[in-house]
Formats: sequence, structure tokens, C-alpha cells
Amino acid sequence: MARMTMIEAIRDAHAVAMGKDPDVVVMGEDVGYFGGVFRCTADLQKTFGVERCFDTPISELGIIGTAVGMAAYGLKPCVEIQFADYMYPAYDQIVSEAARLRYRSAGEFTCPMVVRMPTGGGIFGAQTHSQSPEALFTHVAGLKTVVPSNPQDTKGLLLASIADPDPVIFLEPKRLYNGPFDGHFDRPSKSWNKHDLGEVAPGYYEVPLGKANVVREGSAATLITYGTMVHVALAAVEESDVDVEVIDLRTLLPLDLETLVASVTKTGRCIVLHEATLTSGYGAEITSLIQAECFYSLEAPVLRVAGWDTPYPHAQEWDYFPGPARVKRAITTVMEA
Amino acid sequence: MARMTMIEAIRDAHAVAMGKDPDVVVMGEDVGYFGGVFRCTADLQKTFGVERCFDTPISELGIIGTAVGMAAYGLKPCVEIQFADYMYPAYDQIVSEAARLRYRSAGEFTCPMVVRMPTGGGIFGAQTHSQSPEALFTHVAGLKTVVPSNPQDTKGLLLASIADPDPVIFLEPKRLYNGPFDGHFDRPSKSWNKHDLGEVAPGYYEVPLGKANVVREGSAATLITYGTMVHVALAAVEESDVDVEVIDLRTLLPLDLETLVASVTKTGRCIVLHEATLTSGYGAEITSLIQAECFYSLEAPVLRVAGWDTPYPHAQEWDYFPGPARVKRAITTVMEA
Amino acid sequence: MFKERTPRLHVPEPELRPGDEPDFSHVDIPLAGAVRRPDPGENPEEMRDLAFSIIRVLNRKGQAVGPWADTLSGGELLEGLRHMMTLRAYDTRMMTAQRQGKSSFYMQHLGEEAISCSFHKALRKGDMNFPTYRQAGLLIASGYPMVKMMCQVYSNDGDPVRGRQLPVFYSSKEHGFFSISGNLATQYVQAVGWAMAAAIKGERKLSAAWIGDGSTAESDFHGALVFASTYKPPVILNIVNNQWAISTFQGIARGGAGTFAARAHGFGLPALRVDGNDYLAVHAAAQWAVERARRDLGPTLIEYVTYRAGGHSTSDDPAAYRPKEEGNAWPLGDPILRLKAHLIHKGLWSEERHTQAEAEIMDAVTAAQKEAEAIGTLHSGNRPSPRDMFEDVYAEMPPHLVRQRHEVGY
Amino acid sequence: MFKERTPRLHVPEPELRPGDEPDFSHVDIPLAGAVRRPDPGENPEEMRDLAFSIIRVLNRKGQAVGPWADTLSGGELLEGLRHMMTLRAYDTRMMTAQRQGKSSFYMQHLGEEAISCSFHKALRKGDMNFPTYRQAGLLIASGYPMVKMMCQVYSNDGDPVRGRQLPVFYSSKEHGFFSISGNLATQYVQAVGWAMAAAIKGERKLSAAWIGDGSTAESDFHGALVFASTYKPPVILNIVNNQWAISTFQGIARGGAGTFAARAHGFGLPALRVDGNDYLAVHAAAQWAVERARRDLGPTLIEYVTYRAGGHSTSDDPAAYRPKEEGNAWPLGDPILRLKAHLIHKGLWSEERHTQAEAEIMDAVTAAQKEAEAIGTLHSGNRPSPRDMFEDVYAEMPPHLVRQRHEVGY
Ligand SMILES: Cc1ncc(C[n+]2csc(CCOP(=O)(O)OP(=O)(O)O)c2C)c(N)n1
Ligand SMILES: Cc1ncc(C[n+]2csc(CCOP(=O)(O)OP(=O)(O)O)c2C)c(N)n1
Ligand SMILES: [Mg+2]
Ligand SMILES: [Mg+2]
Repeated sequence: MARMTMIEAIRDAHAVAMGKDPDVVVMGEDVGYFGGVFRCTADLQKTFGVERCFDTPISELGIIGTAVGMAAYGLKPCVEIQFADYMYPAYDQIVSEAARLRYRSAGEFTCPMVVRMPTGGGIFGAQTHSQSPEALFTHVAGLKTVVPSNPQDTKGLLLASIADPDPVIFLEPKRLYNGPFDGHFDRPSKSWNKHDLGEVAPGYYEVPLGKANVVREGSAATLITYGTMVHVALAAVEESDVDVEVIDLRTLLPLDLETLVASVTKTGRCIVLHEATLTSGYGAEITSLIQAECFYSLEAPVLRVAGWDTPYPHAQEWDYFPGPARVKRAITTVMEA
Repeated sequence: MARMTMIEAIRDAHAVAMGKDPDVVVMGEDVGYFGGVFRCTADLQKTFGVERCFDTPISELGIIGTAVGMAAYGLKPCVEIQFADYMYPAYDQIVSEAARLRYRSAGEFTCPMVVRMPTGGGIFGAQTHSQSPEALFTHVAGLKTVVPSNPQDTKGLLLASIADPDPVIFLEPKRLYNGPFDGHFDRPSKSWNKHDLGEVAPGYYEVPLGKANVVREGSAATLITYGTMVHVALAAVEESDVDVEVIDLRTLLPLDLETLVASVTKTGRCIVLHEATLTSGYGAEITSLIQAECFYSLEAPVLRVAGWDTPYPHAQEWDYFPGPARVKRAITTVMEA
Repeated sequence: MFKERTPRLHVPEPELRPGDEPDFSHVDIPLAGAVRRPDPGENPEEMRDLAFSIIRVLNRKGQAVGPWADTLSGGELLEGLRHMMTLRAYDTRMMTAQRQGKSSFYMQHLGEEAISCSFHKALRKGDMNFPTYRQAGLLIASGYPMVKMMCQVYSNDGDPVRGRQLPVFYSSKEHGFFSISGNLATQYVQAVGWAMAAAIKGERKLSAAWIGDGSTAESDFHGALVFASTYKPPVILNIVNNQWAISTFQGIARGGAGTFAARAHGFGLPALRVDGNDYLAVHAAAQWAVERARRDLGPTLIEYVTYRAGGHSTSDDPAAYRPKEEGNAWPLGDPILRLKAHLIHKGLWSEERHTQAEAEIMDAVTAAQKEAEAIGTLHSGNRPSPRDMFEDVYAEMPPHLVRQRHEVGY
Repeated sequence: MFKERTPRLHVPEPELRPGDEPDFSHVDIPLAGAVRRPDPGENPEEMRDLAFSIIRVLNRKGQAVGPWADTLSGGELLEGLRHMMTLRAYDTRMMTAQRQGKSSFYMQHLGEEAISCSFHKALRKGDMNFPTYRQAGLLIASGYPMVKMMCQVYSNDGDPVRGRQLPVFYSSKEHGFFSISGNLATQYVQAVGWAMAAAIKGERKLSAAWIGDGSTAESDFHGALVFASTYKPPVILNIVNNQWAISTFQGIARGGAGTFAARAHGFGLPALRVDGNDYLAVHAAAQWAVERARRDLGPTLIEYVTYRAGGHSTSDDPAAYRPKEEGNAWPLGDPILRLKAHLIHKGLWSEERHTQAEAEIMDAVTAAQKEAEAIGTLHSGNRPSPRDMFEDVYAEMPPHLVRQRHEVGY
């Protein structure tokens, strides 16, 4: 076991996958010689050669478009979009092409690829370096969407994503890259070095897609979340005196509905938490499913805590970010309902 | 009053708006000389000149991108995307630019424009001529999203959209272009000619954005829907013996939550119906809001009826389309719950 | 100082509209044989002239002339003629079938048969086309079973893509025909990626990207050129300039200046401009580009100059936006008649044999049609199952889709 | 027959990497004054050569020579020098402020000052720039209050965009500076739309689109050229080729062949290629393009050849991917020193006056900085209100946002 940041876990997963399978290729803006603006692909070019890990022109459309062709050929492209905020130029290639190729060719052509992109705010990145667009992927049939919350899961989920025969959107909460950020922006930042989940096993292992993780057991309410918000949730729960069960979805689609339903059936109360904009966010889907599946167990309406319905502001970042204070308020609300 | 199809109502709204305001310009693929593949802009070029209504290159990005510049200049572009399925190449310009220009410039630059696009299936258009991407717009702060269900509303909503100071996504259920389609694909098609709402007043009038319409009052359950599904819902309700209230949202965002809550509070049961793919569809947002606002009135979980989580198929179109049979089954389910 | 003028929006307009007399006298068409043929290995910067002319082989007398002639044997030409005639017969039958309500939609190739049929001859097994809806000739020329194509047109139970796609959006990996998308241009850049994969794997395969004149305006066209010029993989970038994009003429897509072929120059790539109605010229250009790819010299762009003689699709009536007889007036003629004339000139063919071949081909097409219709048509007979609707969204069906499938009763 | 070769992926690599000796001897730089100046009304097809050379005015001796010289008076040049020096001083202070934690982020212009400062001189009130983050010289040259710029850099309560944007993404309608997006290239096509609007309204205004070399790969670049070439509105399409895009060199964006300027040729548009470190050459080229726009002759593309001497942003360290001293080795020199030498050569300036001006400018910048810091910096002092976060999403706040604002307590 080695201690790793999330960045190192991503790099390690790449290295393991590329070592194992010569068809895995890595590309993206600045990912080659330089190793990525977040260093997630550092040294891969040196180790595997320029044909396995290379820089691309600044065209997200081109990156995904060529990756679709490569995947159809038989390679397994694992590409980086520099920030999720910049995936829109590639959205057509993702939605209309990657997601539907297997379907429209009745399985004759397929598109096994992983599209990695850093998401989320909390780094003073403002509206173009902070977005969490997961709901724009979960609405699209043919895509899988994964959001890890710690180095251990990151490596295993990324390896499982690379092994998957279909396109996987792999959203990396960049605020977690270097440490388990709990939303207390005004306290010293923590590092993965001192966190259990910073321990990453060497070699190949998978964390299966579609399996959620109960990261804290509890009996009074269920808090469903993913990515950065897992740590915010845990901090808020620790600071409250309510015994809240916290579930880390890990994979948004396919969704581990069973685990969610079991928990809410037990607790009777539910909060859904994410950083993305509230309206039509992925929380709406979770909420809809929970109210349908657990209607007779619910003692309070499912409560959504999410980013406001505005672009991500810069100076007001911490007013936007759904931090522990808002989550604690939500716990109180859902318990009092 | 004149009898009009929805296509004629769109054309009429354009003509009225262009006559009233010289800053309204219309552009899109095939919209100029030819008047649009659905004829929604027929004769506008002849009437208002080639500088007010013109053909564009086949670049949805270019259409929206230049429209953003025009709108910032002071014009009011009213553009057509030939099919909603082809809006993805323009999605970046819509989401990152049109929707956020006012915000990021603190109101110095604005983007009053209308983006019209035909949506929905039922015309054997398969996966690339059938989509209903409304949830991809309702998730984006800064956009308004409108879906009319009849010629009368279409004209008034389109005029209100053109008058709006912000970007409005105007989704036209193409299956309603020529008649009030109720989902009974195997019966003779009806025309607007014989429908009350085919009566369209001459001249300028607005149907305000953000106001839903209770199209059928009822006491046993509330069915919330929009676009083509309004007619499907009405047909299903007529064929069932349950007194269902049917609400046509007309505007998805801003949402007329008040009207919805009042209805569900009264009926205690709720179905949300749309043609778009279920998961992360707009129905999830409505469901989440209803369960939160009407929790103590609800006697059954809110039930979503929607397109399946697959691309829109061609041969199996009528197995995909959520027709009256599925809606009737849903009414039974929600009443028996 | 200069004299300032108030700016105007310059909206390009075709010279002729419905009611006008067709007139192509302004189109600059070089004589057959007039354009030089540089070595494919020559520096692209030294051959920019080729993007501003039209490579032609067949002259008015039916002779093959000039440096681009003689890439095909008599037997190959006879086969080519048969392919084009088959495609036209197929189109005719399917147009009629659509009008009879047996299919939802159809798109024909009238006047453009030479391009896909002849291009295919320059490829070999393992190469991959990324076609648009107007290159079914690639399938016909590759020997793909016509009954299967028809089953897709009829969306019946024999449809290889299980009723999921529009009629003409075929797919055949085995026949080097990538699944057609429906979203214009998206596959242009995918073809570049496919060729990059061949280069990464070091395998001797090439890809051919296809796009229409109007669709070059799409972003994917640019993405393709950027990536192609950066990594120089073995890809051929084909533009079929049939002068119309539904109701808009090519001026809307290129602003009335330059040629589509010249787009390559900004990327340092070589470009050819070819008579698309000349089976021999198409093949010669394709072969030249194929040689560049197989010598690892990188991508080539080819613009095929042709004319869309029919409507855009069965939903379109061109009489609404252009002169009726314009198709017949197009000076580069009918590709079938031109190859026929050449073969007759060569003594390999005759009017009688042509008439007989027409009848034979139509018989074969009709027989295939019967076979396909025996399975079903859009609204009758055996059709793909609703169960198929849920398959192939993913390799393995996730729980939520299983649930939905059960709801439908499968 | 030809000899087949297995294809390889050709990944362009810069010749030099960290540790290598900087060397630009392979760069073909024409002598100042050597490039011809056609009349702006000449047929674009007759001036393709201009996309493959570099227009230069200032020679090594500081003289202005050739047909592109003499577009500016001595007074204007002195003002230009002051603008560039001010921009550099501003950059220096803001870089330091960012390092001190007073701001989240900053991007400097080192070596590229001539381009935006000089271009602005060719415009007039009512014209609109659609800039990238590396054209703050447009604001400085237009007399925009520096304190306001700093307030945005500090995200304090004086920030004109209410703390919503990254530090350097300025916006000023009055100063012809369109709100910067953050998404690369998106504004290139918007500039074309703005110019189309001017043409539709028949108003004598033009727009200038700005993009970096790396960003030309984006789709919006293509969309801009397609629409510009189709409708020929009064727009100037600027490409700032500073040879780097974060860590990737220009070869990744253009595949090592052709020039960015040549991209215009595929669209029938004229293109100039200019020494971006030559204040006089930049102005002459800009003026030429402005003349075309004002005579309603349509768009012009200009590529400015320069070198990004600093890091990409405060988050970047170029020593990781290129030789350290490459900036100093760039043969086209420092734009400030070059204009200074010219003015001294002309007898309008001296070393002493320059030193004195430097001190004066730094004083003024420091004074502005004090004023801005008195309002606040990123983490201290007055900052925009959380209430501002909910404003301007729409003209009128819809009910759901009012609700959310109330939840925050405003
Ligand atoms: C992204 C996208 N936008 C618009 C359309 C609608 N559309 C289908 S074909 C067509 C015209 C294409 O013209 P061209 O590229 O010249 O090809 P041709 O039909 O002439 O072969 C249009 C606009 C589409 N299918 N996809
Ligand atoms: C759509 C998009 N993709 C990626 C980025 C990240 N990014 C910011 S600047 C930059 C490099 C731009 O290089 P260039 O266009 O040459 O401009 P320069 O910085 O050299 O002025 C990149 C990749 C972005 N901002 N937007
Ligand atoms: Mg065409
Ligand atoms: Mg650059």
C-alpha cells in the first residue's frame, strides 16, 4: 500500500492500465510532455512513448471525435478534458456519437472510452473552472457516469471504467485532488497523506461501477451524495448530533438504487446533496426515485441541498458552495419535518 | 380570429414581431428563400427582405454564436435549429455564452434571443429527428425554456419570448405542427382546423412566460405535462373514468410552481408525463418539487411516465412513445397506490 | 484617405431560381486531360493549383485522356458501370417503395453514382469508410447484400440494425462502411481518429471520411482538418460538392470565393478537385490519395464536383428553390452515360448490351425487393421486436433498463 | 507501383525542450520593409503571398522602412510607447499582488504589448473588440480607468462585474471591450455576429475578433470563418500567434505546415502576417484591415507573430516544457525596446526620458493600486455581496431565485 493523492491515484491507474493493455491510449490538452495541468498524466509519455500518450490541439470536439474513431477501431482511448466546463464543444460527439454508436449499429461498432474531466469548485475558478455537469450526462442513454471521492476508489473506479466496454464519463472533483476537503475553507487544508482512503493498493484492482458505498452508517436519516460533498457531508454529520447515514454514490449511472432504498427505508428521512446547480440537477433524479420507492417509509420530504441556480461566482464562491453549515441546517430541517 | 396550424401560428408570430420591431431578425438553415423545412418562416424573406430573414451555413454553432453577437449589438435574433437533435454543436454557445453573458458582464452586455427548435417524435424520425432535450436547458441558469401545445399559445408564447430580454429556448413539438395529436397513431390524424385552440387572434398578443394552464379541471389526481403530451394526457383522461386535472406547463423555466402545488394539494395524487428519456428528465425536477411542497397532501408517490432510457428507435417508435395506454395505466396505478 | 461605405449584409444568392432558364455557362470547366498529375510524394505546397481546377479524364467523345487516365482495366470499368446502374435501379425502386408507404424515408444518389462506386475500387479489405447517407455505392460496389439494405429501408425484421435507425443509415463493419450517424459531419473527425488508431497500432489500413458541401460548415470538419494535419494519419478527406444542401446553394457554405478543396491549404494538406461525374477521374484521384496514405505521406483532401440531380430526400421538392431542369443542364453530364459512352468507344460495350444489362439489373433488384418484402415493410409483416429497443444501449443491460423492459412486457 | 510503408502517428515536437540552448535560426524572418502593400481593395486571391511572409516596419537600426511605414505621427508613437510601458508596469504589479495572495489569478502580456496597444489605435468609438485574456492593452490604450481593472483583479467591492468573473476577464461596453468568456474561442464567432448586426442595421461600426494560436483549433474559429466569408461583414479576425498554448507549441495547433494566416485562403478571405512585436507594423496592418471593413470590402484575417515571453498564467511555470531563455532569444525582440529605439532614432525620445517615464508610470500604477486596495483585496476589505450572486442571471429575478436568495438571508 502506498499513500497517494487523488492525482497520483489517477496517474497510477493510467500506468497500470497502459502496462496491462497496449490498446489503452491517453490524450488531451497538455497531457503529453507536460503531464496535464493537474499533472494527472505526468510521466506517461516518457514511460509509454509518444504514440500512447500525446498532446492534442485545443479542440474538445476533436479529442472526443477522434477518440470515437479510435475506440471503434479497437483502441481504448482514455482522454482528458482540461476542465469539465470545457466539455461543451465535445458534447455533440459524446451524446450523439459515443453514447449511441453501439445502439445504432446493433453492436457492430462500439465505443469503449473514458472521458476524464475535473469538476467542481472551491478553487476560486469562477464560472469556467468550477462546474459540475453530471446531470447533462446522466440524462443521456448510453453513457455511464462515475464520480470518485477518494484516491482508493479513484484508482479502482478508473480501472473499472477503462475496462468497461462502453463510454464512461469520469468526473474528478478537483477540490479533492490533494486532500479530503470538507468544506471548511477557512481551516488549514488536509492532505490524503493522513487519510485512510489515501492508501492505494499497487497493481490492478477494480472498484465495480454501479455500487454505492455506505461511508457512515446511521439510523436517523440518509444523506446521499458523491464527490467532494461526501467529505462535506461527513463533516456536517460529525458536527451535528444526528445519527445520519452517509452514502457515497460513486457511480451515478448505473445507479445502485438498492442500497439507497434500503437505507431510506430504514431511516425514513433523506437528504440529497450535490454541488451542481439545483434545478434539473442529478439530485432531482435521486429524489424522484426515493420518493417513488420509499414513499411509505418517508417521514419527511426528501430535501435537496445543491448549488444555487446561478453561474458559479468567483468572489462569492463560499456563499455558493453548499458547505457544512447548509448541510447541518438541512439535517435539522429534515429531522424536524 | 383565424384558424391556423401551429406552423402558421409560428409564421404569424414572426411576421407580427418583425413588423413591430425592426431589430427582430430571423435566420437558420433553409429558413430564408425556402422558408424552413417545416415552412415555419415561409414568406418572411419576401416580406421583410433578405437582411431580416436569411439562410445560414449548416453550422449550429455559427448560428447561435453569431446570434449572441447580434443580440449583444442590439438586435433580437430569432433563430431556428432545424431539429432539436442538432442543437448539440451549438450547446456551448447556448450554455457558456448566451446564458451567462448578462451575469458575467453584470448586465452590461445582454443576449435577448429566441432559439426555436422542433422537438419530439412520432414522425418516424428515429434517433436524430425525435429528441426532447428540454432537461438539458432547464439545468442551465440564465435560460428560459418554453414548450407550447397549441397554435393559440404558440403565437402568444413566441411573441412573449421574442419580447423577453433574455435567451429563450422555444421547443416546438413537431408532432403538433399540423394537428392536436393525442397519441392514437393508428387513428386518422386530426387537424387544428377543427380545434378551438386552432383559433388564433390577429395582431400582437402575448401569453406570458411562467404561467401554466389548467387545461382540464379534476379532483382525483393531477397530471402535469407539456407539449404533445398535453393531448395524449387529455385523451387518456377522457378514456379513463378518473377525474384527473391536467396541467399544461407551457413554460418549464421559470416554472409556475404555485399552480402545480395548488392542484396537487387539492388532488393528493400526481403524475408527471413527458416524452423525453426518463432519467434526469425534466419530470425529475417537477417530481422533486411536488414531493417537497405537497408532501403532506400526497396520498401516493408522484409517478413519472416518460420515454424509455434508450435512444429514440425508428421501427419501435410507438413502443417508445408514452401513449394513452401507458398514461391510463399510470392513472390506475396512482389511484390504487 | 479612402471613401467610407456603410456596411451591408452580403447574403449570397444563386443566380437562378425557379422559373429561370438553367445556365451553367459561368462554370469554368477545364478540358479533360488538362490538369497535371504530380507525384503523390511531392510537397503539398507545390500543388496548390490542383485545388482550383477540375481533374477530368473522359472527354466529350468518350475518350480517356491525360495524365490521370488508365488506372482501371476494361473489366473493372465494366464492373463499375454495373455498380452504378445497380445503385440507380436500387434508388428507383426504393423511391417508389417509399411513395407506396412501405418505408418512412429515402435518399437517392441520382447523378452522384460515380463517386462512391468508383472510390470503393481504390480501397482494399480492412479500410474503413465513414460515409454520409449519399454513398450507398460503397456498399453496392463492395458486394454487400442488397436484400439487407432493403430490409433496413423497410425497417423489417431483417434489418441488421434492428429497426433502430432511419432507412438509409446503413452500417457494415465487414464491408468497411461505418454506421451512419444522421448528425451531419460528426463522422468526418471520427475517420481521422480511426486512421490515427491504425497509425498507433502500426497497421496498414486507411480510412475515408465523407462529407457534403453544405456540411463542411460544421465544426467537425474543422476538427478533422486540425487533427489530420497535426498527426498526419492515413485518412482521405472526401468532400462531395453536389452544389446543394437541401434548399441552399454552395455559396452559403463557402461565401462565393475559393473552393472547398482550398480549405486544405490552410492546414498544409494537399487537395485535389475532381469531376465527380467521371468514373475514371474519381478513381484516379482516389488512387492518388490512397497512394499517399499507404506511403505514410499523410492525409489528402478531395473535392468531387457534381450536381444533386434529385431532391434532397423523399421529404424534399427542389422545384421550390431552383430551376426545374437544372440537373439536365449540368455540363458534366450523367456519370452512367459517360462511362457507357467510354466503354462503347473502347469497343467493350454497346447500346444493346446496355439495354439488356438494365433489364437484368432491374430484375435482380426486383427479386431482392420481393425477398425483402416477404419479411415485411414498415407497416406490415415481421418487424423488429420492442425488446430490441432496449438492447445495445450498453453491452450489458443495467438494472433500470431491465425494469423498463419488463414494464413493456418483455 | 509504390512502396508501401506502415503508418505512424506523427506527433509534432518542438525542436527544443528544457535544457536545450534556445535557437530560432530556422525561423524565416524577412527584412523590415520587404513585404509589399497591396491596395486593400485588391482581389484577395492576388495576395495570398502575404500569408506566408511577415510584414515588418522597424529594422534593427530603429528605422521605419518600406510600404507599411508612416501610419502614425510622432505624438501617437510616444503615446503608444506609454501605453505599452503602462501595460507592462500594470502586469508587474498585478503579478506580484497575485503572489501576495491579494488575487486568485493573473495573466500577463510580457512581449505581446504591441499587439493590443497598437491595434486599438486603428479603431474608433463604437467599434467593438471581442478580446481574449491577453489583450488588456486595448483597455489601457482606450483610457479605461486602471483602478477599475485592479478592483476586478482583487475581486473587491469596486469590481465592475460584481466579483462574478475571474480577475482578468474584464468587460466594458463603453470602451469597446466585450466581456471575456473564459471558454476559448467562443467569442471569435460572436464578433462576426456583431459585425453582421452592424451590417444589418447599416451602421458604420466594425468588430475585431481575437484568438490565440492554440485556440484556432476550436470549432468557433471555423464557425467564424464560415460566417465571415459568407456574409462579408466588417470584422477583423485577429490571431495572436505567441507560439505557445500553455505547454504545447504551435506545431500541435497547425501540424507544422502552412501558417495560421493561410487558414483564410480556404474561405477566399485576405490574410496578413505581421511582426507582432513591431508597434508600427501592427498598426499598419490593422489600419489596412480597418480600411477594408470601412469600405465594406469584408473581413480580413491578421496573424501577429510574437512570443509569449512569460508563463501562461500565474498557475504556470514554462521552465517545465521549454528552454528557459527562449523568450530572450526570440529574434523579433521586445516591442517596448524596439519602439523606444525608433523614437530615439527619430529624436523624439531619449534614454533619460525613458527612465523617467518608467518611474512616472510605475508611480501612477502604484497609486492606482493603493486606491484599489483601499477598497479591498480577494480575502480582505469590502467585497461584492452574496446578494450580487443572484442578480443578473435574468433581467428580472424569477421566483425560484428569489426563494434561494432568501434562503441565504438576502
Ligand atoms: C447537425 C445537423 N444539422 C442539420 C441537419 C439537417 N440536414 C440534413 S441533410 C442537410 C443538408 C446537407 O447538405 P450537404 O452537406 O451538401 O449534403 P448533401 O445532402 O448535398 O449530400 C441538412 C441541413 C443534420 N442532419 N445534422
Ligand atoms: C474551451 C476551452 N478549452 C480549454 C481551455 C483551457 N485553456 C486556457 S488557455 C489555454 C491555452 C490557449 O492558448 P492560445 O490560444 O495559444 O492563447 P495564449 O494563452 O497563448 O494567448 C487553454 C488550453 C479553455 N479555457 N477553454
Ligand atoms: Mg450538398
Ligand atoms: Mg498562444
